[in-house]
Amino acid sequence: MKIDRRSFLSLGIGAAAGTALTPIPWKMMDDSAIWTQNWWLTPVPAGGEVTYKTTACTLCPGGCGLRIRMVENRAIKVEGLEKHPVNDGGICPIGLSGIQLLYGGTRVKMPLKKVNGKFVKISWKDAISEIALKLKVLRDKGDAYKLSCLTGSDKDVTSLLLKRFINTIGSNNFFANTTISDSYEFVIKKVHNIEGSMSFDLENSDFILSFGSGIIDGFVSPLKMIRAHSRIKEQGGKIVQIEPRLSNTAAKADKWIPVNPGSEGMLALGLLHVIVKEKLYKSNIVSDNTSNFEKFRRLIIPNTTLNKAAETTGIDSKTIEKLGRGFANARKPVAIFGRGKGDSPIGFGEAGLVYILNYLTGNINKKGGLFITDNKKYINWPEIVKDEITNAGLDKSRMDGAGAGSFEDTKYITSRLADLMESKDQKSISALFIYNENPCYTLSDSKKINKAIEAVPLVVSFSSYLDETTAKADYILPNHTNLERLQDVPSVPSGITGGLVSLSKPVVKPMYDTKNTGDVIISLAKAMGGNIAESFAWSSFETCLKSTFKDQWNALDKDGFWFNPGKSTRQCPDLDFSKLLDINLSSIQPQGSKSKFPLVLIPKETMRISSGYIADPPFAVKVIPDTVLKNNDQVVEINPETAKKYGLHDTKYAILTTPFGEVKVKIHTYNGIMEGVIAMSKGLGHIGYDKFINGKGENFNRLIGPVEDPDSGLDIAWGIRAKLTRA
Amino acid sequence: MLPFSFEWVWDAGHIVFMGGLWYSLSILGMGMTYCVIKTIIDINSNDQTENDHH
Amino acid sequence: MSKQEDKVKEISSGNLPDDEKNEAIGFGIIFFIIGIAASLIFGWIVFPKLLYSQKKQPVDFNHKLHMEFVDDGCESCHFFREDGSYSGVPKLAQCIDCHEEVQGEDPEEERFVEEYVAKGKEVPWLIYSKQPDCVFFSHAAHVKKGGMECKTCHGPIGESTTLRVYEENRVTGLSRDIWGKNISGLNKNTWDSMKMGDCADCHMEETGRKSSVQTEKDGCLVCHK
Amino acid sequence: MKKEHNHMKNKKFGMCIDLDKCTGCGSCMVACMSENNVPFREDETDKRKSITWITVYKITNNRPFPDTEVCYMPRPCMHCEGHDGHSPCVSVCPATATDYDMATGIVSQIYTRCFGCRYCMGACPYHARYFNWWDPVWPAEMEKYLSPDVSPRMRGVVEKCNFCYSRYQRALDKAYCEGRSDIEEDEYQTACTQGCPAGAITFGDLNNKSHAVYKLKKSPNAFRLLERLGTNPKVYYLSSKEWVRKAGDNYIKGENPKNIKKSHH
Amino acid sequence: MDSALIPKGVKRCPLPIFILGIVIIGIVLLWGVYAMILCWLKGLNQTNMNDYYGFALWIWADLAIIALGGGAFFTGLLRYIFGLDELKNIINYAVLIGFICYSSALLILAIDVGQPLRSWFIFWHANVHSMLTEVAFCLSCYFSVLAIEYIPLVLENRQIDKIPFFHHLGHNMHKVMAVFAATGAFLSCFHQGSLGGVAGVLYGRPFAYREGLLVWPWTFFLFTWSAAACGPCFTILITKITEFITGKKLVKDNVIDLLAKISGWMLGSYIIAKIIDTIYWATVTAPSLGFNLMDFYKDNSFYGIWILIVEIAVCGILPAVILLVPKFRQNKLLLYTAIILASIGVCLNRWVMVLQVMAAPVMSFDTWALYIPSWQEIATTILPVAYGIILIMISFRYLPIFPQEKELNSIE
Repeated sequence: MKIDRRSFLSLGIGAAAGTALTPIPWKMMDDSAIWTQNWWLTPVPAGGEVTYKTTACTLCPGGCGLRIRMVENRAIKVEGLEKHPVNDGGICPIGLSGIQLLYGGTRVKMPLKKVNGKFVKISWKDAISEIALKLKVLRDKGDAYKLSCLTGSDKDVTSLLLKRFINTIGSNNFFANTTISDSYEFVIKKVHNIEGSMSFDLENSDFILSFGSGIIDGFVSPLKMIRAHSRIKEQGGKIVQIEPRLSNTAAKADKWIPVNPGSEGMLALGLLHVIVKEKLYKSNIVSDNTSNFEKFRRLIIPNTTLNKAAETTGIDSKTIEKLGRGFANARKPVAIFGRGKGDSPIGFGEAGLVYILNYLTGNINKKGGLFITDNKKYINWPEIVKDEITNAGLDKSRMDGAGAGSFEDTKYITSRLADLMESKDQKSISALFIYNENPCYTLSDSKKINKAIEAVPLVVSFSSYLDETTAKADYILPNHTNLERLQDVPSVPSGITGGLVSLSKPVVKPMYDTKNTGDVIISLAKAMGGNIAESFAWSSFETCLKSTFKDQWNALDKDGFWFNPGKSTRQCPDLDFSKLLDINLSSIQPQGSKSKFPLVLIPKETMRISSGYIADPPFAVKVIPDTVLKNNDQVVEINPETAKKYGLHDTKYAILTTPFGEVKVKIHTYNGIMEGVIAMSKGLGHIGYDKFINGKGENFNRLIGPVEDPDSGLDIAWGIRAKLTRA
Repeated sequence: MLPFSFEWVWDAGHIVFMGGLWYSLSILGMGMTYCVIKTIIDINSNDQTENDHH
Repeated sequence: MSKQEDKVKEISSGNLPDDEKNEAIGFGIIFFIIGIAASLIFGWIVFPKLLYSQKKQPVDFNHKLHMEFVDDGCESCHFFREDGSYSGVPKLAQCIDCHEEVQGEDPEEERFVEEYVAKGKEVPWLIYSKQPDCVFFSHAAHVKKGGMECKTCHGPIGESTTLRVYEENRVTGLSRDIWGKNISGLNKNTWDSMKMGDCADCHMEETGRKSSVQTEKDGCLVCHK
Repeated sequence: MKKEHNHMKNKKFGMCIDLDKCTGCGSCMVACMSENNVPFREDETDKRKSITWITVYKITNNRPFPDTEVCYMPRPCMHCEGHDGHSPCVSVCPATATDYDMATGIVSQIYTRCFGCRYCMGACPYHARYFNWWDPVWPAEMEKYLSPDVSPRMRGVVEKCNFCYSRYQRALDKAYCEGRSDIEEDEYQTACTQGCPAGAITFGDLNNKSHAVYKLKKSPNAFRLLERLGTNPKVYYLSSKEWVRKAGDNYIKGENPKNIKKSHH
Repeated sequence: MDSALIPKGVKRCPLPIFILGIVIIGIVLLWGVYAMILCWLKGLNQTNMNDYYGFALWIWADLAIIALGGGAFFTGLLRYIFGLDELKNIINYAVLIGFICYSSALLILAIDVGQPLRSWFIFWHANVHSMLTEVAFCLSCYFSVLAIEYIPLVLENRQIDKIPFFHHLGHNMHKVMAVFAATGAFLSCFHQGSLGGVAGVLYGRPFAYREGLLVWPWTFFLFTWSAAACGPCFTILITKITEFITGKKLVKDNVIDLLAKISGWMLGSYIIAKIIDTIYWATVTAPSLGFNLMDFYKDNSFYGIWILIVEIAVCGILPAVILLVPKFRQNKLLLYTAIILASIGVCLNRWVMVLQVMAAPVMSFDTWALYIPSWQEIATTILPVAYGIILIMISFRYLPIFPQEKELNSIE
């Protein structure tokens, strides 16, 4: 027998034929397909019991109630809490993405200390004792007042604990981010001389005159506003939107009236002229409760007022007259003010006049009108325990000049922080605590802040994320994130007329070695000893919170929020028109020379981009349209006619220059914007965080500088003069 | 493909379509089988003349 | 190339004498048959052994014994949650209810208490009937609405006294129970395999739904996610 | 088994989106991503490669300043019924990976069956179908937030909105365990409906007279996208603006939309 | 060196030159293979396709080469079924070109799908209503037919032919070739058509949608017809190119003329049908869906009405006239012009029916989608060209492809 090639051939053919009759080829074909369905590149989420946990959102001031879907101990999805007065089940893109802030790669995972320009790990104990030591030295030197603190809000317990802490140390220099709410409080204080704020009952109004307020673009309490907007649509209320650009709010409004940027106050004046001249106001209101109305009347009644208003605003006088009559004759009119999201205050000139506009229609504290809300704090802690240093420090006036002299009614002039940080004299900050705020990104002229903060010897950040400011800190004492921490969420009044507090509760165990800032402050106070420790007698932040809320705690713990619809409205007091007699509207003109910078740059704000201290998480970034961000390029909007005038083309590059800097941008021509105006989205251009967030677009705040309102001192920078040149 | 597959439905579409397919495949298959068998027979009949046919 | 020509000649049988050629053909047939036989043996016997890896359960478990102690049958441990979802394999917390301390004399139980209960560690059970991630299987629909018995799909596991070896398909990572023990895919019992066809056949028979436009069977999303 | 349950009346799930209320905030898109384990990448600005099952289109009346008007239009999968369930995409899929279910009116997409030929994407005039050009990657610890109710898709397959079918499944399970064989309107709502802050989206059974969508679809302001093509979609839009309603379809110059007979089903 | 393998009585270039040629083309081939492997390992993100452009360069290349490869089935049909015996002198080459085109098409399809390991689902889980299923089935079946038709040619290699088994096999296959050819023609008619159906059934895409007959839209028939018309032109074109490169006359003029004439008739009748189809579509189908003809050609920088004019007039009517008028046809320059135009025409038609369909917006607020292929797509599209050239080189060198070569090029 000879085994030759033929034998092998036969063997091979036989084997092949036989194999076809075995499961091998068929099973392998099937299995290889199943393999592609289960391969390692596609994760398989673990199953388990589904539960829901109630909490509240802290990512913006809106104060939405949240319901978190859990699978075992993992948070799966953020949903809106039904029946919550703010959002009733709805939720915004940023709130939804909170889950990515929890599990994402931008977290600060442990306390860090900067050594030779680099962050190194430090234990909580060491960090606290080191900081306490530095503060002691500061106190001993008599520089206690140089400890400053900047927070995102001055309403929540943690921020107020921080305020209490620096007060106890001996400093008045507490700062909070200023927003439109500060303007509201300022106006109420100024014209009525009471502590209070404003709230607009939009959903019950039949004529809403909005001075650029982004009702559906994230105004103050975004979801409350959007829900109100839907009610308005159902009930047939009219919305008139006044702003230079066809924002989403303008697009949904019944009428969009484009106005020259910054001239909203003049329009209010024009409308007042019409209403006063034609006696369309509620006469009883003027006679009963007001002083100096006649002077005011005489001031605005000349026809020149209307002409000037028409000229400045670019709206013809007929339209102003019609609008004035329409507004005054509506059954339940309300005029809302604060541009865009209301992230920045506006000048008293404009704010005061719009308030008068409301006042004269008699809508104060009426259904569908403007409510004056009580600003009374819900916090009743024992007085701080003071020692000599404390007393000496608290006797000093604030470094920024707020609360005294011409700015008597102003709480903080936060825009002066950069100067105070850089300054070498007595008025300088030697230690800065930063909580829920990212000044190196959010403050106007952020370039300057970034430089100035380096001059501060001790910067402590409590941020959960490696944001721009935190990257510059000397110590990072990371807070738990949104879904890990206990925190009260006081509502902002602008949309809610009643008293409302929500509670943010931990839904997952802290992922990393982070601590609730409230607890950190208490520990720090204890480490300081003496009167400071005595002032912070709570054993933990939780006990502090419980004792703060007392009776409300049960509701907070059980329902996630405490709501009393009737509470917190104030009587409408007399109005003193004298405060409005020397109103200065010229300050609202954008900075920069018109000849050098022929265009005006205004910010564009939308629900999809978070422009506050929280950066847009990946989900939210994903829904930014490509007409706002294309690859990593910022896109700016201009009118096609303007584009033609400057030789610019859609989708092509251009250089955008303002007195504060220049950036390379892409052009998007859009009919919904006035000629001569450029709109650029706010909230992009982060350099902190990770690659899913940073390096995208440009930071709007880098291109503008602070503009102080002569009346309030608040930074009212909104737009700025700019030019666009072909790149 | 076969009536054993999940998607199979006894309707005109499947029968005509798959019928056409199987018909074609069987012609090709039978044709090739015929050629191979014929070839084996041809070799075994050892018809040398055919080798020189070209 | 002459070398090549040689090769060609060698292969060509035309030059061989008749009987040699017949012998060669005979050999050819024998080798052909050997080829078939070898591949059949390999394919039907060796291949399944190679395809599946054998894994032992972390702890042995006696279903039969446990059944004697519980009131609600399978649902005592494999229960439905309030939201209608199915708990599947019990968590350690459930076992601890009884096995806080060692109950009997089984060394496996002792090991379980020592290694898992004491340390609070979940037991990494290997689930025989685990379907791939793309499958949505509603126990509620089958048990609560359809009134089916566990046995129909899971077989008489409740009567077992020990946990059999878990076999895992090396290519797909799935349990062998999905395809079924029999490599040919032929079944005797309803629980012999858990492939899509098995589900579909039963759905056809039991529900008679023909709502799918393409397959005239149940809709795809009824079982897929 | 209980055959009587099986003759449950066919449902036809559909949506009505009130464009007057829609603010273009984008919550629906994110709610959907979060519900359905939709992955994301570093650069998502190429919208033609970015997976968003529901996409909010911004449409304009194309008139110059200041007569410009803008409307936002959220576009989930339309779950076209076409003619007898032969929606544009279903009939073209060569591997039966996508199917129309007469019992729910939902067009399914089975990712593990799809082999990525993308014919369905070409067939869909709404661009409601998305291809996984990349392997899905969740950075850091983000895999932790993935929902077990929806299986993540591997690269190379097509995916799309399925009206959050997993929520339907969960609702049914609960009903079964409570001894009911069917669910109430509010027990099954899609993630976008639930998340929409404006309450612009209404979801329900278009066949069920007691459901809100049943009434809404009959509004004189209601229209559907590309009705003239005969796709027979199950997503209705409501707009009080005529130009918006007109933008829902294509018309030859001079044609009056009111006179066009649209294939009605 | 390899003279023993070269058919008797013909002259081939020296082996080193041949190898050099293979190496040069081989480098291009390897470049394509590299791109192909990238696509398989990393996925289709290697391409510039997107969700609007789900079908792109590859599918166009597929449709185009299949249309061009249509010469094989149509010549086969004429030769074996209608008995046009002269065509035996070109049928081998037509089959070879067809084989290359179809194997390339299958290869491209294997790269084009997102999950190649599951591509067999199209067979096992077939949806018989899908045109793509029809394409896949007929394409793969017809590819087997082409392989069956190509095998006897391979078996005719001098050395292989010496083996009795192969010798007899080749002989036997020749004998039943008509059966295979007939099956092939049947399959080919269907899949050429179903490729046309792929676009024509898309009722969500008014640019592509066509009414039709039974289950098939008109494009089904137009595609088959155009492939039958233009395929032989491509066969002639490649033959002429081969003749030019080898510097030899390989096929007699009367054969070419016959094929050209038949092509002319096919092309002429096709273009009339195409014009009728276009008019009906432009005046009845599209307007009923709310579109004017010009809506499909506006608001973008590439797809203008020129494309329709070039396709129908320049690449349709013109070559048809040339091929139909004997005087023109027999003028070499005009003949070359006609076959080139016809080949371009069918490619352009496939381009329009694949890419413009994807590019044209349907929703009133949507925009045109234009795309530029990535280098990986280009490389993998060139890959089959390189592969085809190599296969032609090898086949031409070692197989008796052109029966008339010996006669036309006697060597002393």
